[in-house]
Amino acid sequence: MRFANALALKKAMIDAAEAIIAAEPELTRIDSVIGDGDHGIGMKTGFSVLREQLAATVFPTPYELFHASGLCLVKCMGGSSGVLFGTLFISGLDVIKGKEALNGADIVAFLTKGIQGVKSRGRAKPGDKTMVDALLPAQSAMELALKSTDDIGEILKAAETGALSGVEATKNMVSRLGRSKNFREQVLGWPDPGAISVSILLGGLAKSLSQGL
Amino acid sequence: MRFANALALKKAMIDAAEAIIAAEPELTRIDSVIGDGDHGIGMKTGFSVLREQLAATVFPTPYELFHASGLCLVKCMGGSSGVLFGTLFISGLDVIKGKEALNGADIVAFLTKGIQGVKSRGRAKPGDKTMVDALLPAQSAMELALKSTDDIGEILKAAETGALSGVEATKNMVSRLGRSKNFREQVLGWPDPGAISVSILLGGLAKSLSQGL
Amino acid sequence: MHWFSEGREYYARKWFTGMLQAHPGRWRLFDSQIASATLVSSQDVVDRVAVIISSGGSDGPWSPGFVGPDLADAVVVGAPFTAPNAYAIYEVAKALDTGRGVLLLYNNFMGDYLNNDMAEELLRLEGHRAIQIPVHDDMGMARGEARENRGGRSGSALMTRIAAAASYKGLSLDEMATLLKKANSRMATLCVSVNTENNLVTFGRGFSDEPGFETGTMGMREAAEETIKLLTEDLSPKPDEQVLLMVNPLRLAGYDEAYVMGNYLYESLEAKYPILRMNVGAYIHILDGYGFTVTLLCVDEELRPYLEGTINGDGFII
Amino acid sequence: MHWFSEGREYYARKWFTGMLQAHPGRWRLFDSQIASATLVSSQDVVDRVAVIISSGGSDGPWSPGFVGPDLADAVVVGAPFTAPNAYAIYEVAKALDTGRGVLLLYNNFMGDYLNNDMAEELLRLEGHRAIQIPVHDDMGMARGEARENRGGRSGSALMTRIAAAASYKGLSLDEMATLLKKANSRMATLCVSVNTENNLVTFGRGFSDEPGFETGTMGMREAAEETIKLLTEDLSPKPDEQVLLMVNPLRLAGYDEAYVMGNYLYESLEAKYPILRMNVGAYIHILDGYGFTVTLLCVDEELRPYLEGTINGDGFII
Ligand SMILES: Nc1ncnc2c1ncn2[C@@H]1O[C@H](COP(=O)(O)OP(=O)(O)O)[C@@H](O)[C@H]1O
Ligand SMILES: Nc1ncnc2c1ncn2[C@@H]1O[C@H](COP(=O)(O)OP(=O)(O)O)[C@@H](O)[C@H]1O
Ligand SMILES: [Mg+2]
Ligand SMILES: [Mg+2]
Ligand SMILES: [Mg+2]
Ligand SMILES: [Mg+2]
Repeated sequence: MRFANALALKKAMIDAAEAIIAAEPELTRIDSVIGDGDHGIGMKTGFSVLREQLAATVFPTPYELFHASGLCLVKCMGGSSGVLFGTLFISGLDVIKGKEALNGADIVAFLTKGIQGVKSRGRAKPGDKTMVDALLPAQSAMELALKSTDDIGEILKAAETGALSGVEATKNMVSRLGRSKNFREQVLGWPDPGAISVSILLGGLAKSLSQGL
Repeated sequence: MRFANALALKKAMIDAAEAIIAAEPELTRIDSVIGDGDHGIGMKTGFSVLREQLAATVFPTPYELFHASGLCLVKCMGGSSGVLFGTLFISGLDVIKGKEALNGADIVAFLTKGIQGVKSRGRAKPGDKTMVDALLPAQSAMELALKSTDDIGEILKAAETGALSGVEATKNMVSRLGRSKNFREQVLGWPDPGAISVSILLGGLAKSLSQGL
Repeated sequence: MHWFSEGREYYARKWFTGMLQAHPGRWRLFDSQIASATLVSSQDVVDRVAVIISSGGSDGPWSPGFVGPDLADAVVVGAPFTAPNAYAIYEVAKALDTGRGVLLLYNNFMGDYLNNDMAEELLRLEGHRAIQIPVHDDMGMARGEARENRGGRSGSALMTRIAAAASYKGLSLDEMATLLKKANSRMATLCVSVNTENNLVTFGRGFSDEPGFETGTMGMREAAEETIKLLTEDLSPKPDEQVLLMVNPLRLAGYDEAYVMGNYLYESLEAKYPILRMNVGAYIHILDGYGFTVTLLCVDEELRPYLEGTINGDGFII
Repeated sequence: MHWFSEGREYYARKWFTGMLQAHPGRWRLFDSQIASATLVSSQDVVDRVAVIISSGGSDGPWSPGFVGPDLADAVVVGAPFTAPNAYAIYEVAKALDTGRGVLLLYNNFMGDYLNNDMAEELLRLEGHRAIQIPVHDDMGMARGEARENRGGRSGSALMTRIAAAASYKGLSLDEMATLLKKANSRMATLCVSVNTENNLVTFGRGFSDEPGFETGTMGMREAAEETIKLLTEDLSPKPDEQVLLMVNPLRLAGYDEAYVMGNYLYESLEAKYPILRMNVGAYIHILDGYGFTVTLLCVDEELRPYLEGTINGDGFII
């Protein structure tokens, strides 16, 4: 599809939330090894509330949808990732203000601004083994895809692929931020759980927005 | 000997103190099994100070000697046994007040009153596995000996023998007082350390007062 | 657990010196003839009964933290886990007695009793009046025996507060003894210790690790309810009494968990009896492991005036 | 270690409810839109900067015990070992802002920073001024990096006290920020943890059990001397500064041992620098094991007025 309105984007967010919820055991397992073990539960809690809240609300435009989504994650997740996933949806809001529907370029611009927000809030540098290492390749891949297609599904599919390559890359990184810092070299070989969550979220959005017209 | 003056009694107390000091490892070993392990160190500390203090002081009568001895033990021993050994020498003071030297009857009366003091302060009943179980048979044995001899050495020798039979008997007792109460049936087979100390003290006095005239 | 550079005998003196350095003006060291440490409140005893507490050396804040203005007048502490010295108690009591007498308050353990009893005798020999109050609140100990045979537990913190209030209000030694004996008889403490790996709760574990009298697998709410049940069965609060609840964490439970447990206990107790107040804090840190000691004190009209308001101690509010 | 009957999300709310039951009138619960627990001082914020502290759920007394009259105005606490919620911080800050602005004080850990930073953004979007002060006193962390990268430790207790004093004295938000940044840069905390079985001392062990940077076998006196050496090397107290010393026992060290260690530290420090005061207490009970965290704060003429006198908190004097 070339344009996604609030309703299509809401369905996509709900589908992505379901993918996150389903991934809870895997996220928990990995964060238990290299982090403090709460990432899976935190994501599941936040995205469960998000799903209910989105399902129960009518959003006039994408702006209201993403504003509500970001705040919802901040409100009910806590921890680092509540803020970071909230930031992902809040920081880019001004670029979609007033739009009835978003095209591929809007989505790329919105997510790019969100990714910059996550980067500057979290102060993570590439290679620090965080979700940023999934977000940055996702961003490059989206931008590249946008040059050859205007299909939102395909653009987000590219983002997911970029994120997945980032997840692979985090296996060879040593954490420098947050709790998993404590485990130092022991984290080698394990991917970063936040990066995995990013790939699942983008994958969920891509799949949902590839369906239909 | 039939009369012991302050000098002879002081020497006897010093000799007894040395016997107690020498027994420290054994007392510690046993109190470590059935008590809190501090009995040997406490006795050694107290009787070391006592020995120094007695050696450095001239006592006009037995009263001053035993008054100073009792207070010295209370001052520098702490724990239960400081008070109890202090009581042993303090409670009978009134029966020897004013005497230049003590005969066998005086010593039996003095110690008997001291033993009663320990009994009533400590509220231990016979069979509670305490020093009282050595003191009471020592008292009976002294009283019996007094009927057939006026030799202080022999009387105290009898007291020691009585105390030792009491020590044997404590092996079959279960403690009811103080810290070793916690060990309940596990104390069976072990003698009470306080009872052993009593036998050593009486043995030291007996040996010292059997020598010379 | 202790980590020393010097001998055990220096421990309490260094402890008290540290206290003086941290709180100049609150206390002073008593100049003892013997190698024992005695801490005295900076608030002089003027025409009132002197309140003297004593204990073996262990964590605290009770006993030394319970000395100071509006609290006890002096404390004698022994080496770690060793009874306080009789002569030291006698010395400071003699020095603080204004003629109105001396109250000796301590937890009912053999060594503490023996030394206070000897101190009382030494005082009496010199014409000073002293009355001993051995706190016997631990309902896990001496089960089936007379209340007086129980050991002392966290209740000594409350007893110290009452004794100080009574002294400052000018009660005579005999009046104080009557009051404190009543409080002593209307108080019970239960140790609730928990293996957090399997939620196995032991009720009534002793001060020296004596086994408890009841165990069960349960969460905090259920344990709080059982605790209140056992304590109120022991005390049967009367219609004219309010209940004071005190929660003291064991070593591995924190400030946070003591209040969470306090909340469950409060709600369970509130449903049955009128609550005068809840005190939560590390008043006496006596036992390793995870859990709490929970104290109930039944407070009638006569006792209430001595428990009004709260007092800020060093490390606690009571 | 935690023992629950209900979910983790109820923990802080039950904790705070227990606190309210124990100290009626000292605090109130903030009515949050979300499942987070916020405690507010009963002393209203009137024409001054609101001081808001926050932390993950752990033992305490810091953070919740540091809210109240003459201390911080509110605290937001997360579930056990989980950062406080940004929205909850934003909500209470918005409610307490009198127009003079809001100071957000917390220990410098990633989750705490992220949530306070987000809260600041949400506040700014609605026209409220907020300044964040992440306390970064742990000299064991981020060795060789900039001071600002260090984690927070017991120093947050002192920082809260200074922030509250500055607010009550009417300083502007910018003046407070300047003052607190100075304090933050003139403070260091060292963790001294000990294996008491073999007297192996580790200096600089981290908040989350990160290994220390120096070890050695020694007694308390020697460890105290080494601690003072490491801390004063880190801070180089200046001629116009006095030094404030704070000793906080780890979980297995008691009130007694904190003062014994305090005594050794005091004597070692006193020989080199003028001491303003020593604070000893369980301000933050953050780490299992035996040992202490030792904090030095260099206090010049400008800082001194905000550290005058002592404040009675719940479970501590500071
Ligand atoms: N400063 C940061 N910048 C970007 N991502 C971060 C940062 N800190 C943590 N993360 C991400 O958050 C994930 C952990 O999230 P979570 O477990 O929910 O939070 P917490 O670290 O508070 O326990 C990490 O896997 C990492 O991807
Ligand atoms: N109430 C008592 N009456 C008589 N003897 C007692 C009593 N309590 C303890 N003892 C004696 O004291 C001995 C222990 O002394 P010690 O180890 O010095 O004191 P503590 O029990 O304070 O550690 C016991 O072996 C016992 O003989
Ligand atoms: Mg985590
Ligand atoms: Mg012993
Ligand atoms: Mg002992
Ligand atoms: Mg976490």
